[in-house]
Amino acid sequence: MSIQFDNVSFAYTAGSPLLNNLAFDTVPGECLLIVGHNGAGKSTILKLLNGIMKPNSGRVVVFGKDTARSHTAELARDVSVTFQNPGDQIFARTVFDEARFGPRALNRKNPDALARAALALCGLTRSEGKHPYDLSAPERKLLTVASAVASGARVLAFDEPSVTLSQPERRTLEHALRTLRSEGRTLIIVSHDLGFFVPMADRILVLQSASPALLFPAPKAATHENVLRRAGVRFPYADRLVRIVRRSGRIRHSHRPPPSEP
Amino acid sequence: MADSISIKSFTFRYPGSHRNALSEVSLEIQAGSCCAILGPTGAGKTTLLQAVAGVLGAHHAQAAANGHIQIGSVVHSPLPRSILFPRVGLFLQDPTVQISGIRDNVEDEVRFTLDNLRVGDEEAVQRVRIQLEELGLGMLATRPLSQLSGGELQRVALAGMLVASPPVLLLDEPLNSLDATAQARLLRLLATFRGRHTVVLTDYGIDAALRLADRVVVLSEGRVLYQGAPAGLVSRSEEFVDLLPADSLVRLSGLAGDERIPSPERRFFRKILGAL
Amino acid sequence: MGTRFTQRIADELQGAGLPFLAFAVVLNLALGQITSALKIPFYMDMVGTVLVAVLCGPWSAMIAGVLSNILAAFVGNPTMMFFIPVVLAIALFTAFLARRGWFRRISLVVVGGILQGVVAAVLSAPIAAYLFGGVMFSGTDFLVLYFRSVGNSLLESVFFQGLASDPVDKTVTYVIVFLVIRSLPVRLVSRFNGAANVLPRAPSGPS
Amino acid sequence: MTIGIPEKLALTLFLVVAAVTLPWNISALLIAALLSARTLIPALRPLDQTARRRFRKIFFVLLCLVAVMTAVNSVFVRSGAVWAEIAGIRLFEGGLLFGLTTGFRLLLIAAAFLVLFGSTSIGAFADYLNHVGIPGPIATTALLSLHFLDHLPERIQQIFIAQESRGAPLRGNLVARIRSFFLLLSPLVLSSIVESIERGTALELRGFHLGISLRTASGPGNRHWSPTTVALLAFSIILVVYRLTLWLIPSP
Repeated sequence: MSIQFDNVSFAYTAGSPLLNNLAFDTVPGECLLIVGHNGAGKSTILKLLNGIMKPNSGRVVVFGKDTARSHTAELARDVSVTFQNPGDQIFARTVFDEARFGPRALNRKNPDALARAALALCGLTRSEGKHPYDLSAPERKLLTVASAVASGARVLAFDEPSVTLSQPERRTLEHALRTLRSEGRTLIIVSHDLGFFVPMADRILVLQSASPALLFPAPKAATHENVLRRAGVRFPYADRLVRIVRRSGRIRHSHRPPPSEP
Repeated sequence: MADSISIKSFTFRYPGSHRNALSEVSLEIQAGSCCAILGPTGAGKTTLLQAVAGVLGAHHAQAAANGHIQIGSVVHSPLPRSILFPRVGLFLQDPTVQISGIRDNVEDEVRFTLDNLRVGDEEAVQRVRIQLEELGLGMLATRPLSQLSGGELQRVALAGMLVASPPVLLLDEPLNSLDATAQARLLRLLATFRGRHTVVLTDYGIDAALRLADRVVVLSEGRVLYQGAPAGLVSRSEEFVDLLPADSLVRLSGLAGDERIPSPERRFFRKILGAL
Repeated sequence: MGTRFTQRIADELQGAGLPFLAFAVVLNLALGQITSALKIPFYMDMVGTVLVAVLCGPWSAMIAGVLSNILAAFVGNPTMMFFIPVVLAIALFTAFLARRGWFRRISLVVVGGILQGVVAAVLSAPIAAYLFGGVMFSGTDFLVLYFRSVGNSLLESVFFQGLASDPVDKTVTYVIVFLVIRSLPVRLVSRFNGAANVLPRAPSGPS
Repeated sequence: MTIGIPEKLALTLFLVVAAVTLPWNISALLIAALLSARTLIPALRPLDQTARRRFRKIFFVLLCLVAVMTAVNSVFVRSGAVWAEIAGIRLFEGGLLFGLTTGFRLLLIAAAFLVLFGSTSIGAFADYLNHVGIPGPIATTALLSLHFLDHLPERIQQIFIAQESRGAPLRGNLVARIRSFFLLLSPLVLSSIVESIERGTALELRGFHLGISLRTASGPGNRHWSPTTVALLAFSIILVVYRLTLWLIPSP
């Protein structure tokens, strides 16, 4: 298996544990969606993945390597973690140089080819020579996705990859992520965007502040709607309307008005 | 005291650009109503808001523009050449950028706007207190800004704009950086402005349009593709599937016409749609 | 005095605004934090001031420089405040060079940096000598002691030490500003009042 | 006798002038006096825990440096009689005196500013600058800078983590670290410049213009100074005149 969280506990301040004996592992080609309130530990899990944070107890194992005993730059060969703000990492003068940085830093064999393939996957081939800050904000976000893909890491973790993307870019991201999964890459996504990621994910990990984390198959998301709502995530409004109508459609006679807060 | 907005065949091109950011845009937004402008990146949503707010005219004096923009009774041809605050309040995407960075706590931050408008001490203190109460920030008045959550920061930034009681309030992608609960709270808050402010907001998605807006405008490549009630957006959603995350809308409109659902439910359903 | 001065600042900062000036001040103070985060033996406290001098103009650069030296006391380095005259000179000299296009090519930038280093050494020597006795608690203090031990006067020792370290420090600062400006998109640079100083004159497309 | 910002500024000026003009033993006395005043007079006490820690840290570091510097000077600067010889190294009086003079001068100046900035909040400073009529831009930029400064360490940390997660050799050898210096600086500069321009627009959108001062200053700024301020300023001027006459009229 690619990633293994083995009874991981973590707390920023002693006494208020963020993660409590969290245990799960991922299978190559799987897409895991992580949801939860801000501060429930979502981005902490990403930082535990590549050794930026070390667990207080338990182990995080990446392809057999214990993250507590390896350097982040070294773990980056296997797990690429991309954070929410493109401005944190974009430094190059052209889109191509930015995408090429990962494979070169990890001295992959053919960095330029990896970069070009990743840019093509993210629909940025046309903008190869442009300056990253001449792109639109959503295109810069896709550039960070392309940089992660180009790094060649087998596990790609993203923090809110669909935020600031409008529909054309969402289509590109969806296509890119599905292709990556078909190539056997493991995807770990932290996001509020249920509408976009539930159809794509295999499993959903719900982090809850009071009670232990919940892990269930994505197709069952509809039945866990109240758990998801408590975790501060909702399905798009139109989907909820559709579900209400379907439910009311089935109830022929007792014509109940929709719940106050659909 | 809210103002109507009337935009007539407005065209704008940024200096040095080879394409119109907005071409022949005509919109009528009633005073006190709420209008949602939807569309993909580059459709010209932000450009339109900045045109109405006067930022475009102030920052790009030599840009090519024609048509005209009317706010209330004042006609600007082709666009306002200076920032129209406090007649028009424009709220930028990132709430943390909206916070001035010059004041330490909540009430001073909101007071900053009134200081710029040279409002006297007593009146300013009073208006700030009322504005904080209205947005449920009363007890946070002396709280340092560094201790606020993202949602609270955005409400303080909103208070900083609303304290000048702008007849027109423009919000650029307000839902973008918020989680579901904060989005719901913001939309409920904006709904209370109906009649008092003319609210225009932009959105990549469709939730704001479905839940809040009286009118919806769909922009693509600087042109208006649709302008009308949200229900109309649902029925024509197939057209916009490439522009808006409207696939769930398509399922919704499919149900509206679905014969298999018995007529009372279908009537009930259209009522929901009508109430959007 | 206030309005004319403020108007000049407003003209220089047109298209950028005060927050950009504030960022330049912080850049002056921040580079110490970055170099210490990476444990690199450089201390560049003028990058922000030079950046403003090139992109905006001399007056706003002087504000950035003076404020950086004053705020340095807040982050614990009170001695910087006495070198404000040096900062003013550097802001003016850099703006002068920038207007003559010296920030277009790396070779001119290096020469400019060395010249600036000499100017800084000349101006800071009397301050360092009379106020601080040549002791600045930086790595170069031993140089002063060396020059003193071979018989030079205090002022001469401090000046020689300045000649040894300032040109290097200023050239590194100039080169960093050159690289930073080159890394900015043309669309962003063209907003600044001093864009003509760095953007190519002939409209032959991007440099 | 209230101690406000004008009094504290005058005190700082006086101490700095004294440090530059008076011999080291008087500077030492003034340092002791200042330290005791810092604990006795509430207006001079550090605002919060961080200010207190910063004062202690910086003052202690300076103290050690002065000691080291005095010792080194008395070895290298071979003027005046030898006052001691330890393990074959001769220590000269001239160098010792020079070391003590500059050392205590620096300590007094540093202590004066640390007490001033430790006991006064920036907001109070900006309001004072505003009331005295310093043009708006300087006071506003100062406040914005401190706002940026507060957020800076966190911002650099975010960039550091983001780049390291992409395999940047931030902990490699010196050459790798110098090369990756640009990996930290470039994102900081690029994103900060774009953000600062947006912030500029956001301020304009709330009616802020470069020309106006911050708060509606009540009148042209209260120019009257309390007796303490006047006294301190007078002493400073006397000291300067005293030092100049000594310097101009060389003693026999």
